[in-house]
Amino acid sequence: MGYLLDYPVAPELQAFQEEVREFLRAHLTREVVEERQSGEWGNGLGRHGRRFLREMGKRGWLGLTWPAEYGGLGKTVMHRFILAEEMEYADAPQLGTGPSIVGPCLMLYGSDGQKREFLPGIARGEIAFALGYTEPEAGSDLASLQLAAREDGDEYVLRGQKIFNTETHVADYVWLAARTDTQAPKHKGISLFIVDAHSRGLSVQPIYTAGDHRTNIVFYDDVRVPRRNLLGEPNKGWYYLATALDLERFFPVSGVIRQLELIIWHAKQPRPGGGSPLIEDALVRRRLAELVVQAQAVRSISYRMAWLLGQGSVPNIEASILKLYLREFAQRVGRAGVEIMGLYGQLRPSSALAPLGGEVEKYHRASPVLTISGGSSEIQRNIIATRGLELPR
Amino acid sequence: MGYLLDYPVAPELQAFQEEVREFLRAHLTREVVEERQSGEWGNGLGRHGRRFLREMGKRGWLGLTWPAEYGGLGKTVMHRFILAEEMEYADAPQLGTGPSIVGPCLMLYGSDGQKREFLPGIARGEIAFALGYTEPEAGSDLASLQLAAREDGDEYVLRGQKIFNTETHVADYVWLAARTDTQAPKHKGISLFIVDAHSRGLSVQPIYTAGDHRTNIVFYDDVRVPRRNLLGEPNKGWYYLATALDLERFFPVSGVIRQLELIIWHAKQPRPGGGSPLIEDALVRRRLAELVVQAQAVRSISYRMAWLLGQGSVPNIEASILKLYLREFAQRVGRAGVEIMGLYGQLRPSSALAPLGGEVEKYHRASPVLTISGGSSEIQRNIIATRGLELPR
Amino acid sequence: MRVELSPGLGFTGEQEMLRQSVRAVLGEQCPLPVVRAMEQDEDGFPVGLWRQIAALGWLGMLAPEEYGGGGRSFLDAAIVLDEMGRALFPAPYMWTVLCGEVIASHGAREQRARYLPMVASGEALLTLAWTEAAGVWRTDGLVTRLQGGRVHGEKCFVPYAGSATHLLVAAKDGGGRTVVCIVRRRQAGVTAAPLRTAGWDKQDVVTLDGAAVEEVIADGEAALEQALVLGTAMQCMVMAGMAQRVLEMTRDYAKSRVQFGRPIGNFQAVQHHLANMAVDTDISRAMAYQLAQRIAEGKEYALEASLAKAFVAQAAARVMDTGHQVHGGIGLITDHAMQMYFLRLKPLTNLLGDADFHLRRVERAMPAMAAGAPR
Amino acid sequence: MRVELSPGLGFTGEQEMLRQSVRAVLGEQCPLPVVRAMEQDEDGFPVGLWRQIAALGWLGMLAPEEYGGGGRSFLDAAIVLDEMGRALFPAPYMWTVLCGEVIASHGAREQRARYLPMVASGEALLTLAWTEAAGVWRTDGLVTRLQGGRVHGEKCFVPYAGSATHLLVAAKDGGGRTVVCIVRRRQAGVTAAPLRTAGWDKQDVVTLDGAAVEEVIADGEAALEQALVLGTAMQCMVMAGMAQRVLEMTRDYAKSRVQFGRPIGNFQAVQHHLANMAVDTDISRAMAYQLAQRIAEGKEYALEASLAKAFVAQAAARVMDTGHQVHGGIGLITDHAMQMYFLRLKPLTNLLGDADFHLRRVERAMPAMAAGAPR
Repeated sequence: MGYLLDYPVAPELQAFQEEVREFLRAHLTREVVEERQSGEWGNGLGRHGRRFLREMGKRGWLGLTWPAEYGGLGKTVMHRFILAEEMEYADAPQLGTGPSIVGPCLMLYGSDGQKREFLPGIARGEIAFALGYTEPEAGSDLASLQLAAREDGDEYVLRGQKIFNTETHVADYVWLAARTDTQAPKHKGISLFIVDAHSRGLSVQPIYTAGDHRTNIVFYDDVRVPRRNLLGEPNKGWYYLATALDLERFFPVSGVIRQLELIIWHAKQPRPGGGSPLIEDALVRRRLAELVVQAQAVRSISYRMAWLLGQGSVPNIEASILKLYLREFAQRVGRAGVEIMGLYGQLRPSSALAPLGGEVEKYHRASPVLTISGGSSEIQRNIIATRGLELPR
Repeated sequence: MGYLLDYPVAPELQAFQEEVREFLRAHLTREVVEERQSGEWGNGLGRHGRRFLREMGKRGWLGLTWPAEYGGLGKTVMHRFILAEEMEYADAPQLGTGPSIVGPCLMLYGSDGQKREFLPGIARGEIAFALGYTEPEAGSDLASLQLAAREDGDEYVLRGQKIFNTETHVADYVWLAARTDTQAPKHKGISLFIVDAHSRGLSVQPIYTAGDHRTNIVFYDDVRVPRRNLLGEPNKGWYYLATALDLERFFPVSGVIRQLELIIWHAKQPRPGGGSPLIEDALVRRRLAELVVQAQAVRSISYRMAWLLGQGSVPNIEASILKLYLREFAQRVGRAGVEIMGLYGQLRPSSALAPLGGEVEKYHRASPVLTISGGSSEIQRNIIATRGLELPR
Repeated sequence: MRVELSPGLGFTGEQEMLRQSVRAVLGEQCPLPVVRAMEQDEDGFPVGLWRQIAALGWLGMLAPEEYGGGGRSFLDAAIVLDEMGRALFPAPYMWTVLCGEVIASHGAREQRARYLPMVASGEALLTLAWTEAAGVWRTDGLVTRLQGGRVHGEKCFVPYAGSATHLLVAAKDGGGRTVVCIVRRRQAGVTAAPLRTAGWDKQDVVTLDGAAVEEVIADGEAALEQALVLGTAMQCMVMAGMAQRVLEMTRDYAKSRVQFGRPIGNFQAVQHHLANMAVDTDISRAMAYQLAQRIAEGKEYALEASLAKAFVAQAAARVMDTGHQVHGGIGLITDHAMQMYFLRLKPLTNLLGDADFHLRRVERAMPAMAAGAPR
Repeated sequence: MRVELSPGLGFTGEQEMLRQSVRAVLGEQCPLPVVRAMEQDEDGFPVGLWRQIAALGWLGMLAPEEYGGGGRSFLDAAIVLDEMGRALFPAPYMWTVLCGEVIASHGAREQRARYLPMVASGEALLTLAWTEAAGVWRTDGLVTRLQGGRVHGEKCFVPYAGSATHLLVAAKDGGGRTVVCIVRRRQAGVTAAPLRTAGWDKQDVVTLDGAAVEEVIADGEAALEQALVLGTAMQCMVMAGMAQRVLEMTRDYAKSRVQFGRPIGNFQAVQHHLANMAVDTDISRAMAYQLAQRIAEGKEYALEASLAKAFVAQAAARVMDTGHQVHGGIGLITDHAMQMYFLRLKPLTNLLGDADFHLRRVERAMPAMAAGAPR
């Protein structure tokens, strides 16, 4: 990793960091990266991505911090932090919903049967999950979701619609939030299910978003799920998903730092038509220097998160601060990149003249999503103000 | 006026503009400016300021747009706009509460007796008013003011406290908002009064604010006001003050443009210790160029205001946009000024080494008030969103 | 509703009618799906509609009547451009009219007579082939050469070169003087290779391999300076129209989208986002229209054009960003209008100089500002 | 309450106690009215309290034990500085300790032995006389000269020169080398004229008219570089403490101030203002403390100091501005705490280099960043 601003790595972890880098050099092939960048296969559930994840699984890294009984290695949070940063920096497939959300949730709330059925497969990278939360009318206000799960004997019957469910078309299972009680207050009628992604009645319609990422509208037309695939107790889904979220708060910052490095590298090169390097322009230099300062800022609060998690804390305010600052920073990086490139900054990756293969253009084009998905900037500010500063709701 | 960015002046108004400039050269003496800048006498109610205003009165300029019967000249809004811009640019005393608020209000809602008693004196610059609105618990939420006006025979008895009533210690009268009905909804129990500033029971305690401006806490301890000094009908004060506000919406922009000119002038001078002029630094130059762009922006919407007023419109949304942008712009100018001056930017006017006599330092120091007083930026945004864009309250 | 505020100048009844007519025609003939379809269209613009707007007199609006034009005020063109921005009209209207104006101002009489009627009739689609590999809007450093009536060089970022009939090519002649060559697009020596831009607008790399020149505008410096400043003013109108539409769209969405039991437009954070968008949009419109009026009055406007572009380009970008933020996920779908406005702003902010470029022009004018000492 | 978040490192129990002790002492002995009174005080700092903090070991905290110091971690000093920022402690603590550290690192053994015990005992108040009329923190261009054991020159913006006992004077010697002269303040050749600053902090113009030099630190370049980077790190701590206090104060005000029938902290616009303040404050603290830890660990930190100062100076200024905005009118009264924090931030952001200065240092380090090509 990282020419720009290294994060502090304790001496006893350096070997692990080196091992991860070694692994990435060996297994993060061009095919894997290109497949991921194509945006067609979610965060890494194409043919090459899955092979890569299985390789990770062989090393136990998908369950790095899990106890051995669930196929994990029982390593520390700092190991997990290093793994996340190194993978993000290298633009590797993300660990995904299975290792990050489903696994921790099952360990806490799953039945013995569920643990047996899914945990080893997740840890080995053989079972891939897609997230099934968002609905057209339930975006920021997730708790108002409406997809109905009706009990019918030993099964639940699902009916409704999801949107922005990115990996449903390539996953094996969906980790689905559905409404099991329509009378209860909205937070109290939600349950979580494991749904076979190839179930009868489940159909997928592709949509494409900024940055050419494929995501999906997913229709559930009387999809039947066995009761054993319900997580924990019915109507406690909101509680489960909130705790799971608190457990695995890794927001690696090295992806945007890599973008910034690319931009700085580009700024040092001779320009088309024979102009002097951009970095010799005082205004460009200053703009990049400001971003380097912000990169250091983001490093500080990212490292702090890892440190707190390592102390056994549940740093949710700190997570909101990190998300908020990191994502707005990433937007500034993307904007600065395309702006200093001038006319060349508008060229897409498919254009032969595009600087850096168009990567920064695409990054900028996709960047509006950053401050919207996974809790918008407004939601983060609400959390910081009301939960962090205890201002009256 | 104005080396930087002139506003468009129709040919038929150029003579008037020149007349104003001529007048300012003759009557805006150093004493007047210094007295005003001292901050001790409000916006121009010291000895010199009053003499200056009387000179203006002689020319009919205090009632420039008023009908002749009230001592006015019956000129157009564009005349008024030019007068306001030229005076502000020259840092002359402001016309003040009498000509800007009391006069227009009396013309609309005053009794014949009130008109006779006050309008000519205001127009001649012989009667000066202070504004008496704000209270400790009624800042942005002015309608919640509590100062009580109790009827007692042919008089009202005032009891309560005002704050930030800047000119009460130097004015002849106070234009006071008080509560005459404590049972009615808060907007419906307010009345406006003309109160002799030397009334028995009225006492003034000085406070100083950012930029060393004197203002006051004013105590009303059973101050008696004759009923004839009530404006219009009781409990309609809120309506009166809102309309008056809509009538005279001049927010001259030339004051901040003058600051920007000063800063640009300074940036072109050799530096202490023999350095090259600041403007040769690409970063300083760019920062100033951005401000010049914003100055042009502010000019556009200021000119638009005058144009609309000239058309007989009541541009309240446009006024909110102008106030919001102008004041935030002014803060940016002040900040840029002190920042590019580096260590010298912290020197107060009393310091011999202070660049530009410390004027920019003081401007910056006082600038937080801009986005707070007279309707904070938040209030302006609320107005734009709910009244302008009709978003649900 | 008060979403669209006066820019601070008066429109004639005729001008109000023109605006309504443009809005109606584009609203009917060129809704967003048509704009989207044009991204992959071979012609690159709606050919039928082009003929129609020619017939409506929009293309010849500014040209003198003796050349088949309407001889109308620049303010009329400003209204058309504002509305075209609002509709994202996907055709080289601005470029054709701009090049026509350059010919009208700097072309010889026979050049005017040759091209302006073709512009007015919709027969000619003109574009400006100025920048080269360096990607700058300057005349020093131009590599393209005019030699013996033929032109050699490579031009980058040429708008609508694929569909244009004629190119106005910035070049140096044998004596090193800047000239503008008028070159017919369809000929052996001219090839155009499309660039893939973020906005899916049409920009090409044009190779001039001894292309025959029809006419030469001798005072290339003046012609290109006019193209720059007039084109910049036109872009400001287009961007102002785009921002206005995004403001309205976002306002409407905020009123209808319900989250947490109420319309999101009821949340103060969203209200303030929209207020900021309104301020940026309103000032952009005021600046753009006041600039247009200045041009219509025949005043000097080079500095004002740069001031306006520096403001409007940045303000419109903020409007797009905030519009996205208010729309949330739905605005990120590539077919959503928000995405289209967001991406199509880029060519406007980039071509004929971005904010940085125009701020540099402002900087060059600064020594003359605040020339006098303080009192 | 969660207003103060962990900066991402562990404090020992002893360090937690130190923080409590500093907060208690300053809270009791140095409330804001004392700070305000010091603005016009002749000594310029609370003399009695100075003796007390010497007795508490805060002044000698960093010095080696052999010179009467505590030999403690820089993190301990960071805690003291954080708390002093929070309290606006009006005394040259930072400057004295900083100069002591410079002597400890770059002074000869006898120089250490001469001054460090005086620092620890509170007897010596040291300050740094570096910048001259040009107002820059550089060693090229220094006009002040050391000749024959005496120093000549004029120093501007010298903090607390009025109350200092010794000045560390940046000068050039006869050979043009940069040296640091240790000069006793009370002597015929030294006069100090107070500057009137926005922050009413103490800064002076110091005239050195053949002042006798007690000691010379020969490697002035290294000594001044250390003064710059270590002082910068110390300022970051002080500013972080100030921001933290302003955040808390503003939060409390927003909870209690009622407008439109509810606490203003209930309005989303105010909540988001406060959230932004919390982000700026929290990151400032995290950066400042992580920098302090880096220093405590003995690692290289020059670039990190500039990165931190560039961030913290700008972030703290935003915190002050937003704090003012939330407080409204009341915060503008000169005696209000908001005014005091707002104005006292200026010397901290300005002395030892403002954000611009430190960004230039970052720029100089940039060529080495991102050295490799993309994959």
